[in-house]
Amino acid sequence: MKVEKISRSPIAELKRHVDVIQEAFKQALIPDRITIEYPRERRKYPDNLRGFIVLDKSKCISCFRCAQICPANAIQMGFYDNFYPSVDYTKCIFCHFCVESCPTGALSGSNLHDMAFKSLEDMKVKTTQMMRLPTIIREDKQTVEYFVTKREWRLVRRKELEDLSVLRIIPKIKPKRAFCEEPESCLGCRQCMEVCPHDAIVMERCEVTLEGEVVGKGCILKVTEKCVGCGLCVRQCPMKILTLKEVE
Amino acid sequence: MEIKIDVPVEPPKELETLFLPIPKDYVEDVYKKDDFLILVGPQHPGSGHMRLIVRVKGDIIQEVIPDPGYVHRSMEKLAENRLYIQNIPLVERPAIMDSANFNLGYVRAIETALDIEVPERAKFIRTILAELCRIGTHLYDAAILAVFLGHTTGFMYPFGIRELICEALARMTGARFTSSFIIPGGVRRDVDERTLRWVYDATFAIERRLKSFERIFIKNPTVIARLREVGVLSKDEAILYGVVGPFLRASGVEYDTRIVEPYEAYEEVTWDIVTADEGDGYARFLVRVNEVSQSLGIIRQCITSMPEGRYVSEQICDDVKGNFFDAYGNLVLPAGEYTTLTEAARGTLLFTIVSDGESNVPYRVRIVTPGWLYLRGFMESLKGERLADLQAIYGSFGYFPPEADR
Amino acid sequence: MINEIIATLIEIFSSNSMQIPLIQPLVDYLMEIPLLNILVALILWRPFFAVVIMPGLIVLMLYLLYIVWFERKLTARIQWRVGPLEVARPIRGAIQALADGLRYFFQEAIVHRDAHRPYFVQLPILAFIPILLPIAFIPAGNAVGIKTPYAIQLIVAFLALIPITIIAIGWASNNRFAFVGSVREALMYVAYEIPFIIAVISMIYLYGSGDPYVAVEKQSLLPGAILNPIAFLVFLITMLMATSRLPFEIPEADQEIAFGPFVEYSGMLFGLVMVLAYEKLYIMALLFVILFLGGWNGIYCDLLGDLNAPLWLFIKTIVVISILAIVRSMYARYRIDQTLRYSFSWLIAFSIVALVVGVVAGWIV
Amino acid sequence: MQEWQFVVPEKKHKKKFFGNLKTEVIDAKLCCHCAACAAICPVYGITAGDKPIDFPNWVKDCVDCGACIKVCPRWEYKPLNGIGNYVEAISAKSRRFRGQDGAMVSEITATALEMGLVEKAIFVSRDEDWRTKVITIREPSQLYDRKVTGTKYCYADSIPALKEAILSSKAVAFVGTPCMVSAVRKMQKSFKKFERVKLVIGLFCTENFYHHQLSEFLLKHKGVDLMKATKTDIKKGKFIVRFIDGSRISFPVKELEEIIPSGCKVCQDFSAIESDVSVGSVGSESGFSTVLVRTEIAKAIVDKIKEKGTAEIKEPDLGAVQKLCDYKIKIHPYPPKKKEEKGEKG
Repeated sequence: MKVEKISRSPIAELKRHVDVIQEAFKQALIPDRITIEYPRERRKYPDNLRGFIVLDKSKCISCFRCAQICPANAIQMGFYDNFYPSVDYTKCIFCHFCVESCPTGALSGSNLHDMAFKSLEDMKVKTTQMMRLPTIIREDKQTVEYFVTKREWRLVRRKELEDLSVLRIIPKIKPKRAFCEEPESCLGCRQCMEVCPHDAIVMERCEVTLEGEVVGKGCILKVTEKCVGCGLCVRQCPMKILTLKEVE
Repeated sequence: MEIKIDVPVEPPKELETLFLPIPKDYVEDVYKKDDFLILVGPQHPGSGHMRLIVRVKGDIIQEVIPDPGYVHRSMEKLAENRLYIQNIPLVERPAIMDSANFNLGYVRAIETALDIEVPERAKFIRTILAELCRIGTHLYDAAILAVFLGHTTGFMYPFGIRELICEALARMTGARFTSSFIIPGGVRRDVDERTLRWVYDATFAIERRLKSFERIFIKNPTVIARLREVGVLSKDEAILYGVVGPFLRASGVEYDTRIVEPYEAYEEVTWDIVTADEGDGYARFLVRVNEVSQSLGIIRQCITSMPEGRYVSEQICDDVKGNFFDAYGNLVLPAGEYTTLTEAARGTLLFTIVSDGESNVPYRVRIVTPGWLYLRGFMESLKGERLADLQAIYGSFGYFPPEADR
Repeated sequence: MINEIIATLIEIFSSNSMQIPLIQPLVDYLMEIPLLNILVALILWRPFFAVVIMPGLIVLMLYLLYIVWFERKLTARIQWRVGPLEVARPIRGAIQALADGLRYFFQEAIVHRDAHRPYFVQLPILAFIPILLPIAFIPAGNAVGIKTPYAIQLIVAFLALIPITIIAIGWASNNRFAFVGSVREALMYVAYEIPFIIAVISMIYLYGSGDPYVAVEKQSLLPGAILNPIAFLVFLITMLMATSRLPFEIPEADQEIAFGPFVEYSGMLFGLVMVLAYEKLYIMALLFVILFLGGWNGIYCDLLGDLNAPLWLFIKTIVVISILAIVRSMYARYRIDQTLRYSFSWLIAFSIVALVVGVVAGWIV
Repeated sequence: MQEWQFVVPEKKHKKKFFGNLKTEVIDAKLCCHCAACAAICPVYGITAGDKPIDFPNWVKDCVDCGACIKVCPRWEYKPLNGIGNYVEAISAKSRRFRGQDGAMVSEITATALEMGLVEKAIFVSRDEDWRTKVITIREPSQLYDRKVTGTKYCYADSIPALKEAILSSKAVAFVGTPCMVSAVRKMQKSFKKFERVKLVIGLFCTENFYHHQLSEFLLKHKGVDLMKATKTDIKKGKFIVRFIDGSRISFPVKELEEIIPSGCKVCQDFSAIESDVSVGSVGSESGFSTVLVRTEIAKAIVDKIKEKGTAEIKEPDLGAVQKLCDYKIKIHPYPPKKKEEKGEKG
């Protein structure tokens, strides 16, 4: 398909001039204005908008997946009673890979897209601050939405305020459990035991002194019921003999 | 006629301190020949983040030497230190508005490596995203062209229309742009029927708004006067200098990667290549304007003939939500070299991933962006034009330094 | 002794003072107060009133505040935007220009190393002289600074001085873009000045005199725009070119040569050079109204008395300028060579036709 | 609820296990620098390379798992000697590859790769300065590189690379000196995963050197710059270096006495007794190399080579091999003689 030729005749030239002037005056009289006066009126965004990340501490199994997938290296795992993520919003690019990676739905995105911080330090959001939406000062008196039909595109302003919701989706995932597929080649290094955030892997029949020396011989490593299947031991094991297995 | 000045003209000192990519004797030669060196950019209202060293005789441009790399971010090196999945947000960054096409090219390279079969529905969604980003980029370039010509209204209208594109992307993917939505094996989330209806209506709304944009800018006599017969690239020149994309089509070459090697749902939908014969600035502009309407058509067809089914391949996982890390966290490509060609908004985009088969980061990622490919043709087309045409041709090419510098 | 001088001054002033019935009681009351009465008398003294108040400096300042804001508002309206709003929101950001001026005032005015320092600083201020001088000659009814039968020629002559100062500014600020801009300004100068002067001459022929009073009095029946539409058109286009407004905003093409001659200016100096074009537009619009739109002719209101003429003149000027402001959001910028071609082919031809029409019409009238 | 068991070996001293290893092996000058401990260490604390085995501040970092002791070939060292039992002995010369002598190591590896017995093989390549660097061979074509083939008389960290290889693939071939071979055998005894090492090719070995010591010695005493060398060799008790320009320099190995690492001084295993197949130049005329086939898998490979005829076969002279084995026992007595110890002490 070729683009159509533009005629050079003075008549067409004049007609184009008339078109321009006509359009300009039309807009000057009845403008198709689409500007949103932001702080006073807030735009309605879909719920799946990728915004502020909210943590549900009770669900978090501290599997470090979010911290390891983060492309911008923005998530750090801080230790409280266990390891929980904390997002550094100086680095966060709102790709929400962490939210997608979270196996238990502890991390979930909200459609709060406009956050203001007082200082760079405040932008490193702590876990405690992540557990709920930050305090919001609403200047907006009304909500604006783009109303689009086949014929027109205009702004509709509604009086009620938009509620800044948190979109919580619990992924449908079968619970998993750490499992040793080749016990014969276990080094006995107890890395899995040390890395386990829930002390689910315990050692029996030989005790470790304060200096970390092992006394006794023939130890047994045990995966107890506490295991939540975070997979840290699987990633840690130097001989790669551990896997995650679905429990039925 | 040549006017000889007896007054000895010394090249000014600052030209030596500016680290120009040109030899010193070139500057002296310019000043001997009583030409004039004008440094446009990198911080100039009429240039992107790139310095153009313009050599003018009177008002006529003799030669233009580009100095790209001002916004070079060593994207290819950065990509070697990240997981394959972590590169997706990175490769989107060169061309912000065109993110979906860049994302698509990279992801398709990974898919060829792992030979994943992408489900049909995912293909259609990807096509919609790519075309939305194409429209957005064309509108963006049109806006830049308008402001380069001093037409502020022509600058504001496309940005206003682009707002609708961003809204559509936000509703579909959750981000206004750089939505890292396309992942190996499909897309991250299913798009429901309401959103698709909304996008379908939005295409018509965009068309209506484009009408008034056409009246006030595209068919504006001053714009036509500025762009017509300016920066002409003949068919042979365009092929010789390796111009790509709409700018190649504006010179009369019917080349489009979506036709030559169709990649997503481009075989299922009907559309035709837009070409022009003149190869001047106005033709380059009109080709992109017509491509916008073609893309709108493609989007409508995709939405009407959207098949049911999965949105991500079962080879990866049954549901991305929650399995993301397990599916992609330790992705290792088989050893080899995988190349994909994509038709980004500004032209052919090449992605090459070299994998050593062991590590979970790419051994080498090569990105050849369209901007870098047509920079030479851009420079050649400037010769012999007037100084005021520099910006007109710049806008007609829609050159985007971050994209070219990567 | 002093009292006698004051008495004589008041005598001189009030002998030739504006008669405004509306505020006459107030004036009478103020005249009783010593030392204040001389001030009132001075303000109401016709030459002073014309030059300083209306259509002189103060109104010029008000006009500047208005036009900068109005132009931005109108452009924004056409561009689906809102425009300046946050400064004094209740009046829709009307004092935006004032805020900008304040910012310019407190901004540092940098004079860079290679510039010719004295000229660089002086020229923006010098450029005001050819702007302010015509005001003394523009009459508004009885209010007139210097009454002369050659007022129109003098105004045109003074207007012709402004581009010279701009070219000098470009030279003084020793910069590549400023250099290119000054050359463009010079070319534009040649391009618009000839048709402009020919158009004015045609009107002078039509009215048979360069005296504004004669011109206005001759338009009591029909405005000059109808008597000589071609001159009207040529004058309009040359007005756009002279004040370097789009589509002829070529000397300070922002995107091409970054404000051309004014590229190096900042702070207060930039504020000065920025309003140059607007002031020039004001003067030319006054001349335009006098020549083509029947000057201060309008419905006479007894209450206002002598204030009628300046008011009508001012209103017509504002209307003309406000209508011209829309052009900025309609057109892109022409190229310098295209502009020269147009002006040297079409405009000059038109203006000569206008001259012929003017001669003929003048012979008939 | 799932549990599994691992054995914690006996401790000789009341220290962490690396402390035991240090006192028993490294400080006792028994360490043969096979880097098996460095490979197996779960915290990757043990460092090998071109210097004695060490674990910087092991007192703190060692997790005391005892893996290093399980794999160390010199822990409770019982020297092996003699030729060992073999099912077949040939002297062969590869037709495809050019190596030290017969390039039979390359031949056997290439055949194993072609037969699909192994997915990859751990080889030792070198840089210009004859520094060893470990590479992974995936297809036979990589073996045409002359840097890969040919003997290097310096330590290499093959076993760490071997561990990475077995974690990523199912069947691996390995080439190494006798001490490395016995280390691999010990690993296979302790850890099931190492049974993925299908083919172990042992090399005839008298002693091995630290690179820096060797190059320094050659530079100091012989004025030899290894940069220019194309081939190093030990033949008939002479150390021979060949150069690019064809010239060669040779001197008796005795002169290298001072830089022979202490670990080699107690090693009596010349012919890699525990390997699947041992290869070496001794016992064949020049250009040929002796191949001692010890296990079935190696036998299969050699038969394949024979049937394909990619190597010309001759009869080896095993007497020479036997002689060298006895010679090695003589020069490397275990436990070391008193006066040597004195000399070392003094």
